[in-house]
Order: sequence, then C-alpha cells, then structure tokens
Amino acid sequence: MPGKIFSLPESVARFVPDGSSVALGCALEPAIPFAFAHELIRQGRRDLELIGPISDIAFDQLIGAGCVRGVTAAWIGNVSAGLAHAYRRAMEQGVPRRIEVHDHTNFTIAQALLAGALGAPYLPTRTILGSDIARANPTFREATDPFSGDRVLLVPAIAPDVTVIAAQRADADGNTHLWGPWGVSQEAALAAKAVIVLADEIVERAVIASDPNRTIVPGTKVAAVVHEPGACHPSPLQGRYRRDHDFYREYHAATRTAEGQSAWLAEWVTGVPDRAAYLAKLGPRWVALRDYGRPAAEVRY
Amino acid sequence: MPGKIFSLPESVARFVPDGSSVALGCALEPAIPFAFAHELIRQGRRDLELIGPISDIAFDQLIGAGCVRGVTAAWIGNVSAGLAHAYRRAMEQGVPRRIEVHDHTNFTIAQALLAGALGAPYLPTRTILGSDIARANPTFREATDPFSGDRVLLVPAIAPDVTVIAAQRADADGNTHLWGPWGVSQEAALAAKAVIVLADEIVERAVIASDPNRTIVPGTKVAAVVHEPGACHPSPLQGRYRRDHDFYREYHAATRTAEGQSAWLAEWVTGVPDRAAYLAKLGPRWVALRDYGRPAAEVRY
Amino acid sequence: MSEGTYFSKAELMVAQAAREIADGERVFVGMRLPLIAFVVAKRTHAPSAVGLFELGIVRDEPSPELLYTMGDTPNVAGAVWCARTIDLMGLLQRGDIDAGFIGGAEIDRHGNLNTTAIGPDRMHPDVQLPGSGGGGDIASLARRLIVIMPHDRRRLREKVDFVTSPGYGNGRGWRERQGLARGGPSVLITTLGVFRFVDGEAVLASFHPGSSVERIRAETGWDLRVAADVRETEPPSAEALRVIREYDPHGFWTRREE
Amino acid sequence: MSEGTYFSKAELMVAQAAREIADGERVFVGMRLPLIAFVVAKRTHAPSAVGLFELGIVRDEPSPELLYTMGDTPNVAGAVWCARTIDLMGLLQRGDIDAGFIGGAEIDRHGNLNTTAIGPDRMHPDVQLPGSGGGGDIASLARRLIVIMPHDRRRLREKVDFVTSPGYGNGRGWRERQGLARGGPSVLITTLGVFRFVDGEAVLASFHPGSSVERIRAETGWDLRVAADVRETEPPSAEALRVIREYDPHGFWTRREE
Repeated sequence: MPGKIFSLPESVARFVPDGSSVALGCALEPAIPFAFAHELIRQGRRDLELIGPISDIAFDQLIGAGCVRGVTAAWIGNVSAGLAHAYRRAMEQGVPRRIEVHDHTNFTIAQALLAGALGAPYLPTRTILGSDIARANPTFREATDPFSGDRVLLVPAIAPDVTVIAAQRADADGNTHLWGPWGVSQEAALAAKAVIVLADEIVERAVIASDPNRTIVPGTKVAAVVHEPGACHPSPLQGRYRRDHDFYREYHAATRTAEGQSAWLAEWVTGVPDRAAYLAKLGPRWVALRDYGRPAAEVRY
Repeated sequence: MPGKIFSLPESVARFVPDGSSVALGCALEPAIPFAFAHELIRQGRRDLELIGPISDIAFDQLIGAGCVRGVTAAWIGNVSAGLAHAYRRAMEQGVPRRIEVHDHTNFTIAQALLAGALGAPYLPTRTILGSDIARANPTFREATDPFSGDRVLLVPAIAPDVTVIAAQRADADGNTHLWGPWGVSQEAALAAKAVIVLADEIVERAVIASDPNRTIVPGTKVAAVVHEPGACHPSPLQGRYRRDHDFYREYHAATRTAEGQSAWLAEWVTGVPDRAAYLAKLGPRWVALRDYGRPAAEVRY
Repeated sequence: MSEGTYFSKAELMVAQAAREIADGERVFVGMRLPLIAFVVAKRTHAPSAVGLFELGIVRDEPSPELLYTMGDTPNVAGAVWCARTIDLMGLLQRGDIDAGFIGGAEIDRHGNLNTTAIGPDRMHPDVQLPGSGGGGDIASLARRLIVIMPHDRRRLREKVDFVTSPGYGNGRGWRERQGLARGGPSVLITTLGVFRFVDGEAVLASFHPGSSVERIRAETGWDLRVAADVRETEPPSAEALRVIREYDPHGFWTRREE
Repeated sequence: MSEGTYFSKAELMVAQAAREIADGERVFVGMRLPLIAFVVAKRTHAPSAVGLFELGIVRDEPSPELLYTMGDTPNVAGAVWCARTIDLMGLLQRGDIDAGFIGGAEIDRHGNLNTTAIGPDRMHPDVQLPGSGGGGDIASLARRLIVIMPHDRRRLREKVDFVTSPGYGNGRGWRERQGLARGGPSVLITTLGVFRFVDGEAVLASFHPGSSVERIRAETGWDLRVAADVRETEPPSAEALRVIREYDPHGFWTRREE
C-alpha cells in the first residue's frame, strides 16, 4: 500500500502534533533517527514528551531547541564526549524552558515499554530497590510479591503516542527489517499507538517476506514509512555506515553556551532544508563513513 | 569449546536425572525435539515434570512410556489428528500412572517463562480472568492492579531445570541460530538452569557470529550441544524438512489402546538404537520430506 | 450460483465464517475451518485483512498451500513477521486484534467454552480433552470472538463442565466484573445454524439449508431463543466455494464428514 | 617489567580492574576503562570470560578495534548474540551475571553512587548529570560490582546527594532489607588507590605508586578506614600494558589526562 509512504515533513506534520509523547533512539547508541529529531525542530514542535533509554545527543538537541516539555529516560548525555549541555541548561537554569523529568534506568524503561507492548498494566522488578530513582519517579510503586513476601518495584506500562524506528529496510506497508542491537526498539514499537519507520532503503514486500524472523515490527503496527537514507548520522546503522565520533565531540564543544547551541542548530538543523542537504553538507566525511560490512551466512526458509 | 559437544545419550544421562523439570516443544508445532523425547524414553527416565505450550504428540509419547509425573502445559493432543490417547488414559484411568496437571494457556505459559527469563517473580495479566483455568491451577493468584484498581491474574515465573531447543545450527559453544517461529523457545531457554541444543548442523563460530541477530540463545546459557540431524521428525524444521502429516495420523490410529501404545513405542523408540536408525527406518519417506526452501535476502553487518 | 449446487456443511460454515471478517481487520486465525475462512475472506471481500497465528506468525497473504498446522513450513515462508508467541499475545492483550476464531467441545448459552475436560472433576475427568492452547486467551482478549462447532445436545449444554474460554459467564455485566477488558463471542456458527449473542446470550439467527428451528431446538441443550427475523442461512457464493475447493482440493478439512 | 616503566593512571586502573575478572565469568562490560579492562583480562588470564553489553550484545571475543560506544558497528559484527536490552537485563536480574562495572560522579563510604544530579533538589539541580543508564541495574543485580572513579574529596563524599546506584545503603543488612537479592560493590578503584568493601564499608586496600595513605585520606570525604595490610598497588604487568596500548594505540581512553 503506497498509502503508508510519506515524506519526512509529511510524517511529522500528520502524526506528531504538539504535545505528543515520542519514543526515539530506542536502539540505544546506534540507529538513532536524528533526521526525525531535526524535522521536529524545523517544524517547531512544542511540548513533546520524549521517551527513550539513553538518546545520546538527540534528546539534547530537541531540549535545546525548546521542543520538549518532559523526558522519560535513563540517561541524557553525549556517550563519547561527556555531559549534555542543553539538558544541563534546562535543568539547572530553565533555559530555554523548564522540563519535567521522569528518571528511569535502562531496565525499568525496557520493562515499562515491554509492559506496554504486552498490554500488561505493569511489570514487577527487583532492580533499584532502595535507590533514590525509585523514590524520585512518582510513577513507580513499591509492593510486596504475594508469592514470596519480598519487596518488588512495580514499573507501570508506557505506551508512546509515536515510536520512531530507523532501520536498514522496509516495504511500503511498513514491514521492517532491523539488524544490529534492538535495545528497546521492538517493545517501544509494539507499545506505541503509531509507529513511524525511517528506512534507509524501501524494498519489495518479497525481500521482507524472504526472512520474516528479521522483521522488528509488522506493517500492521506502522502508520508511516519514510524513505530517508542516512537518517541516523552521526549514529551508526549496521552494514550501512559507521559512527561519526568526531561529530559528537564537535557538538559537545559547540554547545557549551546557549548561543553556541543556537548557532549549531542554525547550521545543522534549521539551516538545511532536508536530510539530503545535510548529507551533502557533510560531503566527503559522510562518504568516508559508509561501510557495508560482511555478509551474513546463508539462511533458507 | 568441544567440552560442550555431547552425544544424545550422554546429554540425557548427564543433564536430565529422574525428577527433572524439562521444557521442550517450545516452538509449538515446528522444531519439536522428538529425538530427545525418545532418548528420555530409552533411558527409562521417571518422574519428569514436562513444561511446554502445546507439545503436539511428544508429551503424549513420554506420558505413555511412563516417564512423567506432571505436566505444565496449555494443550496436549495431536494437532492434525485429534486427541492424545496416552494423555487420556493417564488422566481418565491412571494408566500407566496418574499425572498431575497444571493447566495453562499459551499466553500464561509464555508469561511464566518470560518471568523466568527476566528473573521477575511473576507477570500480571488480564487473560482468563473468570475462567476455570484460573481457579484450577493453584500456582496462579488473583490480585488488584494498584495503579487502576482492576483485577489481574498473577502468573508466577517458571524456571525449568532443562530446556531442550532443536535448531538448524549451533557452534560448539552452544551459540544457536533458530529461524522459523520461536514460540516460547527463547524465554524457555533463558529461564532454564541448563539448555540442551539439538543442532541439525554444527558450524564454526564464525557462521554464528556472521549474523548475531539470528541467535536464539547464547552459548553462555548452554550446557550441551548435540549434533542430531533430523531430530524433529515428524515435526518440521524450517529450511530443512517439512512436517510428516501422515506420521501423526498413523500414531493416532496406532495408539488407541495401551497395547497399541506399547507396540508403537517398541517399534519407533525402544526398538531403534538412535536417531540415525530411526531415519533409516523411515527410508525414502524421510528423504521426500527434505525441503531446503528459498534463500533469505542478503544482510551485511 | 445455480440453485441446488452441492456444498458440504463445512463449506457452508467456512463461507459463513468468512463473512464475519471485515476488510482491513487483524484476525487471530486458528487452524482447520477458521484458516480456510480467512483465505476465503482475503480472496473475496477482505483483501487487506491480516492473519495472525499465535505461535508467532503474521501473514498478509495466505500460505500458498493447505496447512495442517500453523507451524507448517509453507506458513512461515513468505510471512511478513515471524516472532514469538508472546509478541502476538501482547497485541491481543493490548486490544489490537479485531477478531479471533475458536472452537470447543462444549458451549453454553452464554458462550462459555470447554476444551479442557468432560466430567465434574477436572483432575479425574470422564473425557480428557487437549486443553486451552491459545483459546482461553483469544476468548478473553480479542475484540470479538467467532465460535465454530459441531451441533448436538451434548455439546450445546445448559452449563459446561469447565470454563476454558470465558464467554459472558452468567450473562450481561459478568465480563466487566471479572476484569475482562473487552470482547466476548459475537457469533456461534454450528453445523446446523448461526447464533448471535444478545445481552450475553445466544439467539438463533439462522438455520442452515436442510436444518430448521425445530431440529436445532431438539439438538440444543438449553431453552432456545430465536430471533424474530430468523431465516435460512445464506448459502456459500460460487466464488467462496471456488476458493475453498482450490485451497483444500482433497477436502481434508472441508469435506471430512461426507 | 623493568622498574620505572612509565604507565598512566588510567592504565594502572585498567590493569587493576582486569585482575577483578576471573576466567569463565560473565561480565557486564561498560564503556571506556572497563571495556579495556575486559580486553586485558580476555587476552591474559581470563580467555573464556564473556562480555555482555546492556544494549543487547554478547561477545566472547573483544571487538577488533577500539570502541567509543558499545553500539559501534565493530562491536556488533562478530558478536555471538545481538538481542534486546531486556534479554540482557533479564540475565542480570536472574543472577546469571558474575560481575559488572560502573563509574559515577559521587560515591559514599557504603558504595552508594550518584550519577543523576548534584545538589539537594534533584528537580532543580546544581549540576545535572546524565543519569543511571544501566548503572542502577548493574549495581542492584550483578553478583558483584566493580567501581572505577577519579579520586577527589568532592567525589568521595560522606553522603551522596542522590543514590542512583545502590551500594550498601547505610551499611550491613541494608541491601537485604530493601529486597536487593545479592551483590553490592566489591571493589572501588580510583585514580589514587583501591578500596575493598568490608561489612558494607569501603576499606583502603592499596595506594597507587606515587600516592600514599595520607594523600588518600586528604582526598577522601569520609573518615578513612585503612586495611591492616595496606600496601602499594601492584603496577600493570608488561603484558597488560602491551594489550592496553595495542587496543587503544592513541590513548583515547587510557592516556587522556596526561
């Protein structure tokens, strides 16, 4: 059904109104849909609730651009370069605005999304009992396991309005192959009200159906498929391109001040019309990151 | 580590003492490790607790052979041919012995094994509220969801002593590729104290590592790897052989009486020394079931 | 279709069941007759329906050949998703599944089904049946439930011995009180007729060609309720019969009793 | 190794951390120094240790090149399992993981770590830190915890502002009372020395070459406890240094501060 193929701007305009809860960066360090985050900034989205485990610098950019009302996450920083300056400014100084944070760990956010995917009200866990995270996040509850009498933490389900998945390939119906770490991507997709897929490549249905174990989310959950090559830079996409470590370092250095943040966004986000222009701006640096890796051993169905 | 490669008889002798709880048939209709069930019968195992969703006729054979003390399952029958006669005789007449049954559904057993895999004490669910299954299985508890006040059923974790996985290929460390439906196989493997893999093919580690998303269970969970081609007949193994529908019908017809059951076991289980002899006895019928299917689309890492 | 074209009871049931699937719906497809009903629906009025199989398969096109079990290799090859049982059951519990099919050994007037055991003591049964499989889950969690069963007095009972798959319990409001979020049987298709559920109770909507209200009353173990507009079940269309016979050419599932 | 061979503080810490991994163990490997410690252990005394990465990767051989994040493409290619975060966290919660590494901005004498925020009010922090990531989970659920941190008075505090990753709370018995099934810090490796935990409290076991008990006392925010047999930390072996410098040839992680 070509009805599910949208341009990136259309997918944001149609499926992500102001105030939406949006899960992205769910594969942790790789396959972060930066192109989608940038389009949210270009369209001036406001009052978003961001959901994701670590987000690397994608959440920081959205926070710095003033798009964000709240964050439900385990970690917000710059994995290879240090702290996230825009997140710091928002929390420490309320610049550009105050945001509300629900602290999680990688395990609790995975459990919250898994509960959402399963349609379960919550999952019980033994992690972070006694920590201040368990106390600071008012959505958690402590309870007694009725089988053993032990203390457990109940992590309530999270069902994002939209989950954004970046992947190597999808068909026009949204049946999507992702390889490399899945992180919490599958739970986040199955838990969501709508899924938007940013596919490096659009393929025939037969390609997906030749290897259905590779599918991370079936088309029946997907609202929009966007053909967006290079959508993840500076994060990597397995078998397509490597991580641009320098880009993270440069972002860290450039965004130490609010003015620097604005200048960075003006250069790399609002100053480029779309992803193709962004990749062209990267130029040979982008070409040098391409890495097609080695083929997987044959499998027959 | 060649230390994990065992013959089928060694794997049973070493890792499955009388009284063990054993999960098998966890992919539902396909990839049922019949070879393993037959070796349990040949070695005269007693007082086993069987765990699995539907088991097709594997559990029936073990029950008919007197190996079984209890069953934790959602369905015990013959999927394409009807009721399971040995299970009926055990429950209706105590022949060859009484067995204790813990009724589940496919969802509750999946949740019990997932809880085991996660190290969670239980999972809360809305399924089968008000049913007699919820009442008849004393391991379940009803509770109130403290977030919503709704009723929920708490399904406690199951951690099998041994989970047996049949798969297309594994390396000598037990890193295992399975494609086709996974059913509850991965949860059952991760929940188990020990995993035994019956591999249609033993491959170099590099084959597994060429496609790590295909791995259903890592070697670090695996106690024994058995090279056992054709281990799943009469159930199918994707890309290797098809299901032998007639065999299920013939089993159904042959096992209507306890005498017929004994004769069938004498012919197909205790009367053959090993799987190779069993496949040779099938002869051209086995050869006709081979089906190597079509290749999956290329993936590069 | 010309008057008098021969069709089996199973073919009639399949054609009726296919009509219960609307285009675009996500359907938990069982085996045997429901599977073939899904094929008929896909190839006639519901081309974009999606079939989900509880062992962990999603297909937007039916398998190219007849299935004996949902795990047969032709049902996997060409699927769009091959996953884990719990992924599919999660969609079901979330409320993402429009309809599910199940059968049973016994059903009562409130649509409660028994596939576990016949007799007063489940642990010492008169007849041990296979059990729930995913039936209890589909009955609990699908948005609506389509039930297909052979029709006789011992199967359509005032009260079943064991509720494997909850229907409407003892009537209206029961599901909500149990905590079941939605669902319940919408239709019961038997070898003799079609029942719809009104306020949690089965009401005869139509009798199959060759059957009658009186015959159905005689073969039903509860005090039969009959719709004011009861009529004869519409026979299978020529197109439906063509699809059924193409898919099950030897009548393995659809001409068993003949 | 000849006396006087140069090594950085980070190299010393990596070598010490590597000694904490026994052969055959399953280790939750973080990034930066812990990752390199895992490489050293694998290539020296622990060839069959297995490394698990919380985003969903299991490796029985270290990646062939230096990693900046655990999700870098060379860490995925050649892994034996690439899965979901929750699969790995499940192993951790089950008790299948022998050891985990974490760092932190602040630690107290009972091994409680803060990586969330500095200041009395978490929602209006003086310094916003990145948060837990998987740190809180590893600290809660691994069989034992290895902590690696820079050493100064503002980091080794009498009481941390926020407990992101629980250590021993306020001392012996606290973890059990909270419901934490196992674990807790076994060792704290800083830029100045090595602490072992005795009855839930950090005790200085060794001071690094160039440091001293007195310097460590001055740089530690709690009343220092010192082991009776305190001694100088063993310097890195030549083999460990060779592996470190082969793996991080430009000293990206291991010679940052020089």
